[in-house]
Amino acid sequence: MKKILLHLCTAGAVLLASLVTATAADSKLVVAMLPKSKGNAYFISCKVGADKAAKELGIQLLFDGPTDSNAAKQNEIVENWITLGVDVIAVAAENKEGISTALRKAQKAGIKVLTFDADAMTDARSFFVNQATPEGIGQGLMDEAARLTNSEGEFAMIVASLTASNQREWQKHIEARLKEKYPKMKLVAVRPCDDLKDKAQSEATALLSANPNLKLIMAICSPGVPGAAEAVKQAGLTGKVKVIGLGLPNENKRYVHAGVTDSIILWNTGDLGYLAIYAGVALAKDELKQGAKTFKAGSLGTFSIAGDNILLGKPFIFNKANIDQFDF
Amino acid sequence: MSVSPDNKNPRDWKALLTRHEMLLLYVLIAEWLFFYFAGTTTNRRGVVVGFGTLDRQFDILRHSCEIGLLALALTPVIITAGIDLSIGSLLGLCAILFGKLWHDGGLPIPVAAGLTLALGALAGGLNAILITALRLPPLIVTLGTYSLFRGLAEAITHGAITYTDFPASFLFVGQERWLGLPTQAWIFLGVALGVGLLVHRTTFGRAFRTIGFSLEGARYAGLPVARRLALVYVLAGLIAAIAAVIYTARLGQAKADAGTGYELFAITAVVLGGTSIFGGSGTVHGTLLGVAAIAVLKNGLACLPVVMRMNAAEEMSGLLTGALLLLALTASVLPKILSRFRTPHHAPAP
Amino acid sequence: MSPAPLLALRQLVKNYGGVRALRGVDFDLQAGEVHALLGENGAGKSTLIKVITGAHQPNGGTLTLAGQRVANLTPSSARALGIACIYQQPALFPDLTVAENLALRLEATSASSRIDWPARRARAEQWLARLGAEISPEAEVRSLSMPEQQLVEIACALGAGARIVIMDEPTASLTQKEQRLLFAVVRDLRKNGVGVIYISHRLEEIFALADRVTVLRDGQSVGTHAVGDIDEAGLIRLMVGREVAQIYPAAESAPGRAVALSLQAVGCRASGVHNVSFEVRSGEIFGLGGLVGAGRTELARILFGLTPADSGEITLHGQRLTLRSPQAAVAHGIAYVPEDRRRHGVVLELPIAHNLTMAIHRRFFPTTWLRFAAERALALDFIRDLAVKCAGPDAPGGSLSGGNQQKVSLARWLATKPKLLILDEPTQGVDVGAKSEIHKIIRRLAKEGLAVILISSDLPEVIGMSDRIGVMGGGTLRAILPGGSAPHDVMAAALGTTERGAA
Amino acid sequence: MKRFFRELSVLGALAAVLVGMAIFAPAFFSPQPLLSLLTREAPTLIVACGMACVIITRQIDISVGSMFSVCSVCAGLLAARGWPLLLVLPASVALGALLGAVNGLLVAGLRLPSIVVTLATMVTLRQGLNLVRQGEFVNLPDRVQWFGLSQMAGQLVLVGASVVFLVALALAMRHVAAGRFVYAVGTDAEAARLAGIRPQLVTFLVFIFIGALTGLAAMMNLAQSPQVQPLSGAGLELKVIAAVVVGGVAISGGRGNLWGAFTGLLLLACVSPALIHLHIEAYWEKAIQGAIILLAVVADGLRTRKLNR
Repeated sequence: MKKILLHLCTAGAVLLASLVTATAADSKLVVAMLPKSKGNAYFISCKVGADKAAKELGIQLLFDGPTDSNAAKQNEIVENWITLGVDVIAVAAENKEGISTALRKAQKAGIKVLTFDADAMTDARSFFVNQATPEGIGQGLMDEAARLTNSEGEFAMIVASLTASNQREWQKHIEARLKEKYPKMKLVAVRPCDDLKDKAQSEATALLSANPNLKLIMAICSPGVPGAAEAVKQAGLTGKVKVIGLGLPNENKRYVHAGVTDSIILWNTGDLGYLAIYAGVALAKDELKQGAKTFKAGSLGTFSIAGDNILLGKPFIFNKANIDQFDF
Repeated sequence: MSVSPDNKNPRDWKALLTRHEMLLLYVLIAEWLFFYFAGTTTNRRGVVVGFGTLDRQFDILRHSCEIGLLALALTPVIITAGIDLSIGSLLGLCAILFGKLWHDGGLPIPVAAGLTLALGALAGGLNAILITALRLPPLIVTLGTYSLFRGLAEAITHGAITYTDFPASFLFVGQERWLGLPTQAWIFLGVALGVGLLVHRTTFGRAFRTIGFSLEGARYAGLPVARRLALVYVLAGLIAAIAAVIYTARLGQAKADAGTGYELFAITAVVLGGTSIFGGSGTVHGTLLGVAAIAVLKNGLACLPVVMRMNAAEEMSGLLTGALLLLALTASVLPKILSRFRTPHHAPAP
Repeated sequence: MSPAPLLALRQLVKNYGGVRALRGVDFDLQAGEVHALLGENGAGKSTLIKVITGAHQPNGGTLTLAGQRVANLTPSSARALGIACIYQQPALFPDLTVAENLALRLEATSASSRIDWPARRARAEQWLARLGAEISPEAEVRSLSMPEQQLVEIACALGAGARIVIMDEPTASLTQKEQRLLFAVVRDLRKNGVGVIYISHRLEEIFALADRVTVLRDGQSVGTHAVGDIDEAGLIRLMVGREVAQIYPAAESAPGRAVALSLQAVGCRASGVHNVSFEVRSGEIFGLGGLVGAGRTELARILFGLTPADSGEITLHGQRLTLRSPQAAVAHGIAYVPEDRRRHGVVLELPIAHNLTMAIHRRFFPTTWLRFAAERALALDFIRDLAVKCAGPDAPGGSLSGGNQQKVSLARWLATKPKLLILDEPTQGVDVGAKSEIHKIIRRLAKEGLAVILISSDLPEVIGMSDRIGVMGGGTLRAILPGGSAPHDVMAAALGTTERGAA
Repeated sequence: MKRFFRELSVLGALAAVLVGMAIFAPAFFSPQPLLSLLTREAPTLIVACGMACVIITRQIDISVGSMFSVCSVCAGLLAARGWPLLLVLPASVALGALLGAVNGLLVAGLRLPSIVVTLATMVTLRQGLNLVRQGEFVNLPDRVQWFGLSQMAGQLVLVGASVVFLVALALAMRHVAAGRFVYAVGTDAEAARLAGIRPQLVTFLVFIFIGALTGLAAMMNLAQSPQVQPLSGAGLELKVIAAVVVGGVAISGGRGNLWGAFTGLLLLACVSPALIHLHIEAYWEKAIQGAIILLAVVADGLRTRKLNR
């Protein structure tokens, strides 16, 4: 009786399968895009641009990643794509070394690999679509912080998690900049918020009560900025304690307008996704080769290439004046 | 491996055929066939790609080794009616310790690995002592160590340090093949065989079951209850450490967040494999099937054109794993519910 | 006889799936009578109670309460109709106080009703006082002794103002004093027109207390008699459907000279045992008489290493022992067949075979490698030797009747080839047939030169079986009497001089 | 007195921490920030109440985190659609109750082990939410925050409401029959059945109860900021269970009370701010929390050990 069941199962499977595969027979170029974490609004806005590019170029875009930033998951997904025989893989690396082993494998399998947002080991990819170097971000944030606090006083940082590698990278550069240029400023605390806005709010609240003469809170993960801003607003310290960070316009508009958040630094994430896809396709079609000095990406025009870095341009500073012009 | 559970009558083939493990096997086969047909395509360059390829099958094996090991570690624990939530965190801690011993301690890889295993067993020993000496509920003890171990891993590395640049000879364990199979698969199968024999073919396993069914009964039978329970948790720690080393080899890096959330997948696999969370009954090959079912599902989904278009492989696999677990649970109690109407195997003893 | 009996059962049928637990039971209970219910284990007594108390629904037959035909009884409605039951193992809430336990059983609580704690306390005190039990209503039940819990159970029943009180082996774990109190209570109930269904394996109790007795066999009622019209032999004949020639097999051999076990001033503060000294010779059955709570089981637990002694000396065959754990005890050849066989004696879910080898893993599986065939063979041998009624070595222990579980529990320890065998209430709640078989086995073991300690609350058993009887009380040994002494003397010794003669 | 020894010991620990803070970091007690911190914990407290009940019935529910997220997002979307709060609140509670009912049905109806059931529903709900929302924030209309009250008023309302609820429930658990039923079922289901209580029903209702409370808590969280993040409930389950257990509610059922759960929650909630005030590096936090849990458990162990002697 069970045997019959077994046969039914297999028969059903085969039938279903044939249906699904029938719909799968299209031979477009396949570009696979791997964000650090899918849920993150930052990468969702990247995807918007990527989708646009995919449509223009008539390719199939795969967008998949860990639901929580997790290095092991990233490797597994890349390895899946290798056996899927995609043509291009574009990765935002959660962890340099971790991902590289998988990426090298992909290159061996004849897949074009490039990175965006966060780079891998240089030998593991052909190009890095560079929205802004960690140095650039670190210095940009630190300089902005200094500008707002007249280069003196205490400030605190809120990071995604203690273990996220890009966060460590940025923090490193921020602290370096702090040392060399702003001796009168003091970093009093670094708190993780697990990419949770609510936790960021709690942490910031505690930070404020613990450090009465705190001048500024710098949040370098996108959920952290609105969280910190809300805390400052609730503490009634609007204007007294500044908030800056890396965040998305839409999540922060209300705070920027309310004068809680002074400025958020970010590049146009939509363009980042768009550029990454164009670069990927060009790679696959051998239109983009090592040593090229410039690269033309559809409606965005031409970008300059430094070595193997395709530069998106300087990070953008959103503030009261301009933030309403952006929707991502 | 076909180790028959030693609490069933092997001659009763009908029961055998309808046993949980067999049903799970049917599901697995159906699952596999489905993905084989639905998940295999030829790409633009006319190469056969997707689920049907050998590489993919090996990847499935490689990707499920760590969770598989944790599931193996949990099987005896759950058979004794216990639970260990801390193994995921312990994997993280061990990975860090391994990295530190090798990188900062400057020890050769094999020595570092050996020490890591010892430390893993030691950490398991902490659980064991609290649970046996103080007779504390495992759920809560390991909930505590769950935070503690992860916390220590972060404290040691300040969350920041990542140990990397391991020698190729070591990465071989996690990334290359040996005798046709991914290297770590051999370790995994070895451990599986070991645990399987321990649980099904030795007096230890017999003691585990007895304790799981009736702890007092075991004590009054003169069984060394405390020592056996301790063994189970130490073993879990040891296997978690093995998983940590393999994990490090597969990713080429050791980081404090290694293995986050793995305990849930492991528990899911074990329960899916038919081990009763109430203790006593359960089999290692069931657990292996459970691990396989989840792994195939995860990887298979990523190959389905439909799912690809939805860009939702990750979420889908999670969703379906949960659903599968609920299904398995319901299936496991259905006979009991039906038997309330049909003939029961156990009339209430007077 | 009054026209409408309190309770009348006609052709009651109850099936658990295929198993026919009750196949047509007729039973009458008049107001103001004590009606004893008798039968081997598995005869259907427990099932009958479950039906009467509404715990289970009958599959056929009629249940009439004071002329009123009642259908689909539930525990709560049964309670409302004045049916109360005192269960063998008290069904109390260990984590809750005595007062609350009473309340939960007595108050017709609707979920939304408010709780009046002082009133609860007062009521508890009142009922406990009426039973003459010194128990604080504030005490958590888990902190009470077994008999105390039993008394709380009875208090519940009384408090419920029950018209029908069912007592399932109520005296099984009560001390003599409490027993006499209970009997008084029962007679008191009878005077007030309450009907009492009294279940016990101790025939003497039935003759002392009951007006009528109904015997169940294989789920059928095989006869109801006034106690005056029938004698023990007759009852036993009805129960087992055969003559049990002699309840206590005579000793076939005198115990040997060699001293097997000797205790010197053994004590253990934790379990309240102190200064116990006696010797047991090989081939001797040393009975331990006394009241529950006298410290007999506690002493056994000391000898089995469950609660290690903290004073005195234990020597076995001249070798001095320190018994820190059961493992140690087993290693030295000490075997303990515990009182609570369902919780400690056998593992209900595991096959008989596994239960049998459980205590001999070390010796039977020296490599720790399991030998299934050998195990089955061993099991089959024991099943044959002890005439265990079961489906085979793979049948789970839970599928056996109480008597057969007891045999398995015993067999497990015989398999260890012990030097000393401690039996704790080996025949409690065991039907008469199995009882005499177990007695025969004990005799045989003694004959084979095994030293046996037999703990039993069943006076005739201790007296009938033992070569010598150690009588315990208040956690120490009060006296050692020769086998076959008069029950009066044993009881007197057990109660201590103060109550001498009162027993 | 003796009966509340466990609760009192936790209270003692909490007091010790607070005294320590008073000495080394008096700023901790400045009213406004303290109120804010309490407000942040108010939703957690509500869930903790539910969890205490569940654990007292000898069950456990690790799906609260996912339920919390789902309720938050749904309530948020409704509010964003312009529903009046008077409708959103009951809707959120009802949704929670519904989700709880699913757990309850599986646990009480099919007699499945609650830890595995809720594990399964936790995974299913979380991934389902990811699938639908892809982690996107829900922006709320301004009227939602503080229910349209002033911030101070809103915070007082939230904290007040949660504390009042706690007291009411704690009293009910002791002085209303239903509460005692929960204890009865937790300490011995069979005895409860013989006493005319329906254990399966009680279990079922308790799961609905915690579900509803989770829905309520989600709402209370919603009112604290103008945006909802789908991840919001992540990790809530462990936080709450830890609090309840530290508070002396026995995982074996039937023992413990809400006062303990309350103090336990406050104690654990103190850790993170305390570290910040004492300028201790964040990476010690998890380890310290784990240590506290173990400490509480070990204390229990030693105590019961003494009892059994």
